Amino acid sequence: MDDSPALRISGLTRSFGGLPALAGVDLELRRGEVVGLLGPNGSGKTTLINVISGVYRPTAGRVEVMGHDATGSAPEGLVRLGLNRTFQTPRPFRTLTLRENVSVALRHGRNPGQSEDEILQLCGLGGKGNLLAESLNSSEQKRLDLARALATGPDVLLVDELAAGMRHDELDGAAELLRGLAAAGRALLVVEHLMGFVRQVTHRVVVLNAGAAIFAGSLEEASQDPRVVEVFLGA
Amino acid sequence: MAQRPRRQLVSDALMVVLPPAGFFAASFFYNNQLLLLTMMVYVALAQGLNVIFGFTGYLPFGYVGFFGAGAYGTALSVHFLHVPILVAVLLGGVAGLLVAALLSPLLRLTGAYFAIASLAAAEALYYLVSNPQLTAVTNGPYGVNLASVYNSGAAFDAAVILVGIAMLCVVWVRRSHFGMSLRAIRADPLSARMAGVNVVRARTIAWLISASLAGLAGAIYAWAISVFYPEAVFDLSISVFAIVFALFGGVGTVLGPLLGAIVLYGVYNYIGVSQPQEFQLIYGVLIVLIVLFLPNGLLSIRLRRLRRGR
Amino acid sequence: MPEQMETCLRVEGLGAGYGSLQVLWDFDLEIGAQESVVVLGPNGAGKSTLLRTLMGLLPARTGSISYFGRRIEGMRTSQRVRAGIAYMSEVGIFPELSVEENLLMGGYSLPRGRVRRRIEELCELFPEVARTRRGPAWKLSGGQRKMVGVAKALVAEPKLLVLDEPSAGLSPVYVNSVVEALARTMGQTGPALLVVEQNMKFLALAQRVYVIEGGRRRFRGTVDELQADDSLRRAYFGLQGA
Amino acid sequence: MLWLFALIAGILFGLYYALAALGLNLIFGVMRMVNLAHGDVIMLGGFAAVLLFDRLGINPLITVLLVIPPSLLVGFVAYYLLGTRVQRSRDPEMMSLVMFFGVSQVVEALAVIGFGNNEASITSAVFGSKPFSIAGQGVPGAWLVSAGVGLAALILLFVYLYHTGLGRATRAIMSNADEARAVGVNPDRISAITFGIGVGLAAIAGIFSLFMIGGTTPSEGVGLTVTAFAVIVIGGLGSPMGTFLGGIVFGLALMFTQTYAPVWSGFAPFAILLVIMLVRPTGLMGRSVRSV
Repeated sequence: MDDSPALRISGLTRSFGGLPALAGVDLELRRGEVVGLLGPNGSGKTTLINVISGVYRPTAGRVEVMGHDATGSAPEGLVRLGLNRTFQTPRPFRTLTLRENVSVALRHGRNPGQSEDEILQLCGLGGKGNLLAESLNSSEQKRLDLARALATGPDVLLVDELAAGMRHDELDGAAELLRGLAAAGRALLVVEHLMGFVRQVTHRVVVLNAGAAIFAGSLEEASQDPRVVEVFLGA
Repeated sequence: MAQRPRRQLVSDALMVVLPPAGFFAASFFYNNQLLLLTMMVYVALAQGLNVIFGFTGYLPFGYVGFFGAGAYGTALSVHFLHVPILVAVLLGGVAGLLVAALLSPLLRLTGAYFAIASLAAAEALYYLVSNPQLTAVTNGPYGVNLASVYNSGAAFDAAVILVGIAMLCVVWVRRSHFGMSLRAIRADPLSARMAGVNVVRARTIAWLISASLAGLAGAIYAWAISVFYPEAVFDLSISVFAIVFALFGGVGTVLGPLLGAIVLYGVYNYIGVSQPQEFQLIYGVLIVLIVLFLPNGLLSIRLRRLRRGR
Repeated sequence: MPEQMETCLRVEGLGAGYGSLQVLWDFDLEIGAQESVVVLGPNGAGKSTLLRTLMGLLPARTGSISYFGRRIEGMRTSQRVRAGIAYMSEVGIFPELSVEENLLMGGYSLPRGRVRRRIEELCELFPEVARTRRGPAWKLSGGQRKMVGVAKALVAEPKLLVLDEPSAGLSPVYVNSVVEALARTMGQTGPALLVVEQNMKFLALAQRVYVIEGGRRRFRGTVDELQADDSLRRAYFGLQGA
Repeated sequence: MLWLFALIAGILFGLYYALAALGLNLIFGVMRMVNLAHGDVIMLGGFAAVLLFDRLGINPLITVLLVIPPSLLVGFVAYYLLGTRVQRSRDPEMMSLVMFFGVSQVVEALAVIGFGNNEASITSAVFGSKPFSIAGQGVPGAWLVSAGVGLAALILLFVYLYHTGLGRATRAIMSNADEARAVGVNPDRISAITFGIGVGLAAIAGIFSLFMIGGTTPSEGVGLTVTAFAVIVIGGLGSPMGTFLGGIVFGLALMFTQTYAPVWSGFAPFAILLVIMLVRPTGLMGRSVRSV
């Protein structure tokens, strides 16, 4: 297996009406690695995920997925290259059953060699395949988002706040799930506000502020870094 | 588990076969063949509208444009290509398909924009066809005469087959993975893209199927009545009927538009409304009432009761 | 809440959500007249939903809301505003209107003359707002938007001021100035204050703190009690003590 | 000098078309509903003017004032009876579209039953039979009056929206309906008033459709709705002042077609709408409408 990064972004910039939401972000993700993406509200975390996953076109910069240039690709093109994401506010197909939700992705993505029910089981939704997605609570809907993403067989997975809104007793299971996905050879970029969860899941973190990466390194170092502390605590 | 798909298959087959068989049988008991034929044409139109509106949420007010294109496609094929009438009817379907392909950029629009743009397209097509400068081609505002190929019995049989085709299309869309993708797109287009679905392609396919059905319906209708003016086959009320029938029965279902067309068109003829404006008034009121009180159509009443019963 | 203080707002068993999605569960909350309360919680915890339900922008599915002893959960939003509750959403302003018009809209439920007087007072209190007063609101920077948003909410002379994440999208410098401006406004005679936030700086304003998690209340107490709760600190408060 | 005439006529017609589209755009801006019965209200306005003129000899300019109170009433009733209900449905935009399509059918049918299928009109001599001269081009007085009323309506609407409390609240709702509710605006009240104004503007436009389009028939509603929609799409949906620009562009395009290729003048409005939608669906001043 080659050692090139699963995801490499360089100089990624995106402006909305002249205002930069992302200003030249660089980031590398390797297989088997979980990187936490931190930053205060409005720092550009979700925008970054939207640009990487093709929802927005970058104003400048480059995105490479598994060694292929994917800059400006449409979402479905990125899915074929092996990238997928979940949404901060979950977006399942509400009028479809859980099994159908996963089935659509299985048919159109890169087949991961698992069945609908196996993927649902993996995401903690086993036995619910015949329910309509709109009947799920928000934490289940987030896991369904994840299940749909996994059904396309991604090598790179962008997870936007899986734990937010989850009950305390669900967090350990979610953390274990994400670590397992990485251990199976995927590269994960995880946006999260719950620090305990970040500590449990990630190998290292990147901190965004005002659209720029101001720190990259371990979570321990981050908590000592004056710029990071300033951003989070204003101390 | 193995039993269910087979039962499903049988019921699907029945839904494709029974409606045309019913119409065919009805022709032996009921002597107003033109009424039955028109009803079948509306079944096809309502189901065609169902394919695009019921499964993608795109509502084409100008759906009649494909109907008119089918009628004129057939007429032009007869007059200029001198092909056999059945080929001409098929070419009418192709005409609907081609117009839809030409208009497929409209699918980039959403909601009201799409609905009204499609209406404008149908009107533009009408003014194009009826333009006196094109008299040499379309005979302009003076209409079309297909008396040379008139054959009411054969046209009736063609309409029976058309109903079967329309039912087949909807059953297929409802059951297939393609249909599942369409429902997924409707639920959330961005998520569908994230599931790897080519949203533009899927919508375009539904659009083309829908337009081809309308084109065939227009072709067979033109064949059956044989003499018509452009106003008759580009009449906006044809769109209105298709929309009302589909909505009344319930869009996104297999049987709803079929029932809607049979019930409403049947009741209309039974009551014997003689003035078109009374017809228009009743259907207008019906649209308002459906939107206000029965937004998911007639079939939803049954579904609601089932759900409550469980 | 201190015993002798009059109760401004009492929320009991509040539940709310969108469609089939329940976001807020069985939430209790109490604010005394002139008390300042901060509700902390991460993204998606239900903070905005709580405020939208308080304002009547979203119907309460369960529970009750009492405002100075009066049940208000069935009232229209406009009635709640007239009763003296002012709200700043995360957006906070009308971008298409001028700053002046934004302030006028803030006093929509008040008589005309009083609004004019009130706007002059607030412009003295918020020099930032006075400077941008004549311009269109969409031209404002993030920090200026929040200032205008707060001033707009204050025009109505509220008895309860409700703010939805005033720090959202702001750089730390601006967060400080918003906190300072709020501290200046509140003082002794100011309204009761309810802020939902994930930024710890707003604790400086708080007499009491609630923590919301997964749509449910996880903690209530004073700032000191909160700081003493190690697990909460580790879970929520940035990278502190990582 | 054909082009000069087309230019002058285009601007005059442009002002008229702006008037014809203004109400549709206002209603859309506030309620996000497309009133597909808009063209039918225009048609009714035309019939009102004809009836009042024929039976009572009332000058169409007086009719402008007379149609306002019933229009406001109709708008109120329509909004509270129909609008509020669809706005609370699952898919308000689509549902309102379908519903007002039904309303349009009802109005058209009632008009046929009430007025018959014949064209009704008023002689344009009511505004003077001698053409006025503008830059050496003879222009019927009725055109000038129509354009003048259109301009006056635009100015009055501008004053209302930018210099009155109600207008400010209306713009606040256009900007962000939830935010407006949160400062105490009752959106239903503003929406009902707006609906009334929108209907009134359409009815006034109807009076002058007699002179600009040349008579009115019950079936012209749909075409007028599409025309009005074309005008607001050119100017930008939800931007009342963009309608002014849209009207002028549309009027000029129409007049130049009529001058140089009259056979295509039925085709032109629809073709213009299609081209604009495909090339620049946001209009000249509007917001994005394309799907993902």
